[in-house]
Amino acid sequence: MDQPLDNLPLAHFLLTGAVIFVLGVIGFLTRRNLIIIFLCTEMMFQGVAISLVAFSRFHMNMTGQTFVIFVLTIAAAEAALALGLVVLLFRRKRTLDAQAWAELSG
Amino acid sequence: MTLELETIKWIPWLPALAAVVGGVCCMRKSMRNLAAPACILSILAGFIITLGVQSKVTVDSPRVFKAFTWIHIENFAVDFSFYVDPLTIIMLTVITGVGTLVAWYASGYMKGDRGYARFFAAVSLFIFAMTILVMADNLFLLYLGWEGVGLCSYLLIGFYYNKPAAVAAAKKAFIVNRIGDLFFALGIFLTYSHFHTVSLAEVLRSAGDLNTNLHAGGQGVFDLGAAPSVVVIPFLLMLGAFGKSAQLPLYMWLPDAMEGPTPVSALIHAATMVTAGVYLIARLLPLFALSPYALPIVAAVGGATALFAATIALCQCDIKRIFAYSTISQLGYMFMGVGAVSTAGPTVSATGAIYHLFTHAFFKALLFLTAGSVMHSLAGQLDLRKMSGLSKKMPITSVLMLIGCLALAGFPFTSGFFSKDLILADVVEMGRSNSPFATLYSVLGIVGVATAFLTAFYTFRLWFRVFTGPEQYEMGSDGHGHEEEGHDAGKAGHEQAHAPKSGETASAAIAVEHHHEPHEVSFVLMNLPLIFLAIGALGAGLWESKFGWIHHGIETSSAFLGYIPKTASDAGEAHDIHFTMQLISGSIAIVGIALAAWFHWLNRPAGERVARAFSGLVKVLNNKYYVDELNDALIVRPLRTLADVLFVFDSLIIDGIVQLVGFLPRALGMSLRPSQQGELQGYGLGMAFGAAFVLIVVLWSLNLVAMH
Amino acid sequence: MSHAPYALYVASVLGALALLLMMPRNGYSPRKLGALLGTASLGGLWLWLKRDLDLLPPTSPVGLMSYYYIFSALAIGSAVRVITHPKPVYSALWFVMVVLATSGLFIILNAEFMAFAMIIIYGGAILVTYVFVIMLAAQSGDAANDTTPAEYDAVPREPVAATAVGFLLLAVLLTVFFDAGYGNLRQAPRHLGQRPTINAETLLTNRPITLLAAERGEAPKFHDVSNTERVGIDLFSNHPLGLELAGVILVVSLVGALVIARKQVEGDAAR
Amino acid sequence: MNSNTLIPAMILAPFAGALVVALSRESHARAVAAFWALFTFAISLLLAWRFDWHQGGETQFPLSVEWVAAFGLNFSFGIDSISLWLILLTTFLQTLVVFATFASVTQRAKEFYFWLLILQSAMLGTFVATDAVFFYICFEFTLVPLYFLIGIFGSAQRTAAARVFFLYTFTGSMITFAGVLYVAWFNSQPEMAGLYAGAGEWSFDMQTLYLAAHHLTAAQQTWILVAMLAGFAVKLPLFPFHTWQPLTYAEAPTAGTVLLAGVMAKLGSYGMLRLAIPLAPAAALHYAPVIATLAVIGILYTALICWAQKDLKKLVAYSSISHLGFVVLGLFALNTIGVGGSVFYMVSHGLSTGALFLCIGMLHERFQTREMSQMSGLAKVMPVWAFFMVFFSLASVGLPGLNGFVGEFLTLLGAFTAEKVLGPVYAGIAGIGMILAAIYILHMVGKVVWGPLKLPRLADAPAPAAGEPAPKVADLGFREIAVLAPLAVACLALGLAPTPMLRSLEPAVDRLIAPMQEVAAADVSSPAHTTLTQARAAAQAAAPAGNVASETAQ
Repeated sequence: MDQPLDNLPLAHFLLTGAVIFVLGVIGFLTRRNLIIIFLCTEMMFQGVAISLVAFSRFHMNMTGQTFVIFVLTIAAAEAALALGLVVLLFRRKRTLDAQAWAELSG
Repeated sequence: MTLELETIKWIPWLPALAAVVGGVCCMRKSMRNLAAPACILSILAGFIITLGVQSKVTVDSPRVFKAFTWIHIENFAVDFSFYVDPLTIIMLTVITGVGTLVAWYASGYMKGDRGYARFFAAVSLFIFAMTILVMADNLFLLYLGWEGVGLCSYLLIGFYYNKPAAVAAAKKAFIVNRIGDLFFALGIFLTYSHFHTVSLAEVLRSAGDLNTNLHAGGQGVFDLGAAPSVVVIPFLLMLGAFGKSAQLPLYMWLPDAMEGPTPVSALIHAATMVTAGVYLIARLLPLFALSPYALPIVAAVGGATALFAATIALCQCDIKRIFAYSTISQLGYMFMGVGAVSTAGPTVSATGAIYHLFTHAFFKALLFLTAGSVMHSLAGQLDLRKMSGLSKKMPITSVLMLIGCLALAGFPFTSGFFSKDLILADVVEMGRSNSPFATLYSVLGIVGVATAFLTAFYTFRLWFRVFTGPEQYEMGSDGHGHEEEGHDAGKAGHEQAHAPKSGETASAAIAVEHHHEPHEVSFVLMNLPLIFLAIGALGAGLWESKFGWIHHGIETSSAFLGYIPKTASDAGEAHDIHFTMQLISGSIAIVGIALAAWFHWLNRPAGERVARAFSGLVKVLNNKYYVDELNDALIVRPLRTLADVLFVFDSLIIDGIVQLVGFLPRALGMSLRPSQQGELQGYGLGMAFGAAFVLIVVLWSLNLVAMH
Repeated sequence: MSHAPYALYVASVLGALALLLMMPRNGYSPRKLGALLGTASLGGLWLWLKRDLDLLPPTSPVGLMSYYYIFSALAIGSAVRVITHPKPVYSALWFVMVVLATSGLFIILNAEFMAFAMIIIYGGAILVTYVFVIMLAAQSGDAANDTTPAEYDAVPREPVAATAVGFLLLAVLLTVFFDAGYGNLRQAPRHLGQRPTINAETLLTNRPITLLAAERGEAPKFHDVSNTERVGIDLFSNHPLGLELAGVILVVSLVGALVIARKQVEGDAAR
Repeated sequence: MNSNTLIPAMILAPFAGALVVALSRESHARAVAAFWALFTFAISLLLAWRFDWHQGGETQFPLSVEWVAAFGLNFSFGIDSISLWLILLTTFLQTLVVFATFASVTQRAKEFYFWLLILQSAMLGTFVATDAVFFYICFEFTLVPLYFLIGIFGSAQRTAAARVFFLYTFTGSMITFAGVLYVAWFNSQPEMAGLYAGAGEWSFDMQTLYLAAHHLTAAQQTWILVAMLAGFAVKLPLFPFHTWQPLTYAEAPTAGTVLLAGVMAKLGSYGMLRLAIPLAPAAALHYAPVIATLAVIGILYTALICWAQKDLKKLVAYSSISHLGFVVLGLFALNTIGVGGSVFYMVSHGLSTGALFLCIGMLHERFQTREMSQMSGLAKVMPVWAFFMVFFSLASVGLPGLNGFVGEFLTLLGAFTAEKVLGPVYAGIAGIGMILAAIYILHMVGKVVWGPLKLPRLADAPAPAAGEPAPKVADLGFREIAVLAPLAVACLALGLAPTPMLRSLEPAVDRLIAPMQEVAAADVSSPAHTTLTQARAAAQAAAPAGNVASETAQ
């Protein structure tokens, strides 16, 4: 069992990670609800985590997984701050629509 | 008394001085009346000098007096110098002689007018320009005189500048003259580029003497050693002459020029300026002989204009317009005369043209001035139909006008008779000679005779209608210059405001402040010069046929230096042509006069009946063949619309392109603006696109690298 | 491209279309059809890939791959639901499903500690806050009796462009993964260079497993040390700085959240 | 002061004057400006007095002040008869303009006269420069004062006019500067060393650039000619580049328009004479017909547009484009009569059109309108003004005896007799421009001066009841007559006695078109594209020392 992962299986895992990451991006771009936008960023983290762990297994060293730990901490920090901001924005404009905040137009 | 030939130098400068004096007089109201004497004296002095110097000017090489160098660059040298030969003397006599008399008349005619000083300043400037034109030593100076005269005619036609019609007429005159002047200028350029000089003496010398050219032209054999462009010179100069002398293509300005004061019409548009064209061709005859076709064309245009103008004059109602068209017609005669130069002629036929020019100056000036007197007394009334039977009120004027009309019609033994007949004789004689254009000249002969008849008819139509028949008249309205608003009160002369005598048809129709009916004009100021003119009109012919002064003058003038006059035998045979022609033209004149008497004096209703019969023709002639309307529609209107179109084109298209180029950077900036709407996801999308694009490029290049 | 993996492109285009169909719309949105198309494209892709899997040398640990398909299908399906679901609460919940699926994948990759850590931290902590905030916002919105989702949830923003970009990225990534991998399937797996990693085995001296192995007279095998230990060791030995920074970040975000929260209170008080 | 420092003194005088005006009080501005303008005029007269008229060709009073040694840039001055006459025109017009605008400029007079004097020093700088870059600097610098003059003191759309004027001319002259740089670079090429004086190292002295130009190939010369013409054709409004001119002339204040029409337009033609033709002799010869055609089109095109104009100033503006068409026609006839005539025409056009603009300015001062339709028959009310207006209109339309005629005729004669380059056709068609000129000038004079009296109803003045005598309108005051009278005398003097000027111009003109004559004479057989050196080589076919240089210069 301590054989490193083969290329193809690695590619499979990377496929899944990439799909989830891309779905996160699409979600980020399409959904107009602020919270869901941040949720999609979380999903991007998730996609990345899968690839990291797959690489860690592929290269038989733990760096990948420790990085997932760091990813988790970042995700947590980001979620806390983001949600705080979202609530603040929500209080200001009573709506969660991302379009409302477009004064910075060129 | 004979004067030193040098003194001829002073002739142009005296009127110039008078012009300056006149100009100064304009400024001061008080010195206003000083301008007239200055002008008259300066022209009179010129006349005296011309007479004094007459005998000195002999056949040997003509004299050149240099005042100062005008333009001198590289090898193009033009200076202010005068060229005196018998032809110049003849022209000077006409200019200064008629000029003095007209100026004298004008001092009476224009009295009380607001622009009195301005008038005489312009007249003296005109005499200065005309004398320069006649005495110019080179073509450039001649051109200065040429345009200077054009300017003075512009100023004088537009003298009553508050009348829009006068301003338009002045503008028209100047522009049409300018068109002629352009061709004249191009002719000068061509002469310079070909002969490398513009001085008359050298041009005439290098153009070869008249005889050889005429002979060559005569036989149709024509070797052109020189460049072919030489042939074009006569045609260009010809067009310039036609422009100035109101010949067919460019004549429309002369009838309108009658808007100016009558003395102007008499002096400029009858006697002097319009004859400049004839003088030019007479002066440069050898140059014209360079091309075989030039002189016949001149004659043809002259003949056509004569007939054309005579027909129009038949049905005009305005006295001055009739005389204007008759001037054009007589000028046509002169051009016919100068065009019919041939070795076969009995005498040098150019004499005919200059002789007619000389006599025409006198009797046409007389006619115009008498018409002026009529206008003067009828407070500006010029319409033929509104006056008749004035001889009782204005006996002297009617007699004077009768003399003028007789001379114009060519009544036997009047001056007009001799000069016109000489031209007809030459033309007919050319017709029978062996030159290739013989047929053309014989046709012109017939045209000449027909025009003589028409001239006699319309002249006496006018005279009988005005002076004979029942006495009825309608006063004019504007009183030309007198009744202008704001004219000074306390003016001497014509202020008799007395009630109109109860003539059969009192002129109640027009309410005029000054009710007075026709009266004889003041004798000393106005009628006396007319008497001198009448003497000239009658006597000139007899005096010339006895002394042959003009004939001798022409023969010895520089144009004819190499010209060998006819041998005795040919002269004899030519003499009887001369006699027969005199017979024919005399009888024609008498028939014309009789016909005019019948229709317009004895049996006016018959005249009306005939007019009604040809009503269509009369209407056309009355409207001058609609030439003005045609000219306006075909040239002026399209040119004006072209100007408007170009202006719009210029401000839209060319300016548009420039503005477009200016707008480009701004357009670029505006196109990029939408990408910065401020939405969060807009930027996200941008970033995603960017990332994808970069990845693709990297992949593609990696692949590329891998490929080879 | 050696031989452009057309299948990948077809699959990603189909996937894009599927997702597009499943996007929430005011009117009728053919979500069912979309789902079907999506699963078809994903399934097709896997079948096509599976064909090559059999070429692998028998020794490679392919056994677990069957579980891979289950978990990744689950993950991708719920990820799609997260995006396409009109109600924010449900999409949050679907996200929990995604987290579970990924932890399953972790287990396949012998990273069981990570799997559970993921569930605990993600599922437990982060998503709970999300649901909490969603409830907070949605609830104080208009009277919650009507179930129609708020306008900004119903209509996605420029779905076509976003999907196109997304799947363009996907296509690129796939070409990179498979082309590189696919091309030289036969090649030996390329390790990340033979950097001498601190081998867990050597460090642990007095650990029961090492002692056990010592008794057996051989070095402890990879799998003797559990994943948790490996992560701990690697974390503390290879990435001490990273660890400290992670701590700092967490504290900073904590303080940040407090500050934001305090301002909020004033905001309310002021109004 | 010795004669060499006269020129810098002349340039710096208005500059100093501008500073003094800036420092003096608002009420004194007028007097100080007038004094300095007169002072500059006096210096220019002194210069003319010291000038050796017999060698008009040589650059006299040469002086060069080191500026940037590395590139051989230095302020070098020197005048020949052409620049001297134009300098006299500039200072003469400047003095008159300052006096003329005493009444019209009331507020911000200090600023106005400050910019006016700066403009004068820039213009004078251009005429005296013998260093290409110094020429270019002054040529460009004239835009700045004018931009402010038009921008601040213009009428309705002054800001738009100022902007268009500045940008259009500026872009044009940038291209010219590129041309100059190319030639200078070409001259600094090491292989050129030894071919002629000053070759091989960086120098912007015009004489060295002229010598360098002889070694340019036909293609290079064509491009340089195009570059040069770009800037100068815009400045001297040549046909397609003239659209900025009517708007700018109409919007500029009277002083600005007079200097624009009187002197600035001549900068363009002076530039052509000084830079464009000598730096590309073969190309100038080859493309002379093309440019002459543009000029002829310009003459007829703008003359016709004049006729359709409603605004007096725009009419005279378009007419000045038409007249400058004659200048270009004469210039590109490339023979002594043509070029001499065109330089004469530059000076005479400055006088007559400048005077016309002054007359219109005086009209504008009285009626605040430039619309021709609103006024007519002014001769009755303003006879003295009417006299001057008619006099200058006739001068500008080329009546013999006045200055316009001599210039126009010499240019036409030059074009007519330049068989190889132009020909009778050009002169003939351009001649039609004379007729159109008569038409639009008489149209204007007929409408404004003659005709029944009609005064423009000033917005506030009550409409004069019909028949009631015309309201008192002041005819020209003493000051205004004192401004116009010298111009009238100058026009008459130049018209009747142009020879002294023409004789003095001749050597300078010959010196400029000598290379053209050589190229024209040499390439009887080969097309006009040969460079001058090849022409010289062909000429000395027998001479053994065939110069190798021309190949290397390729």
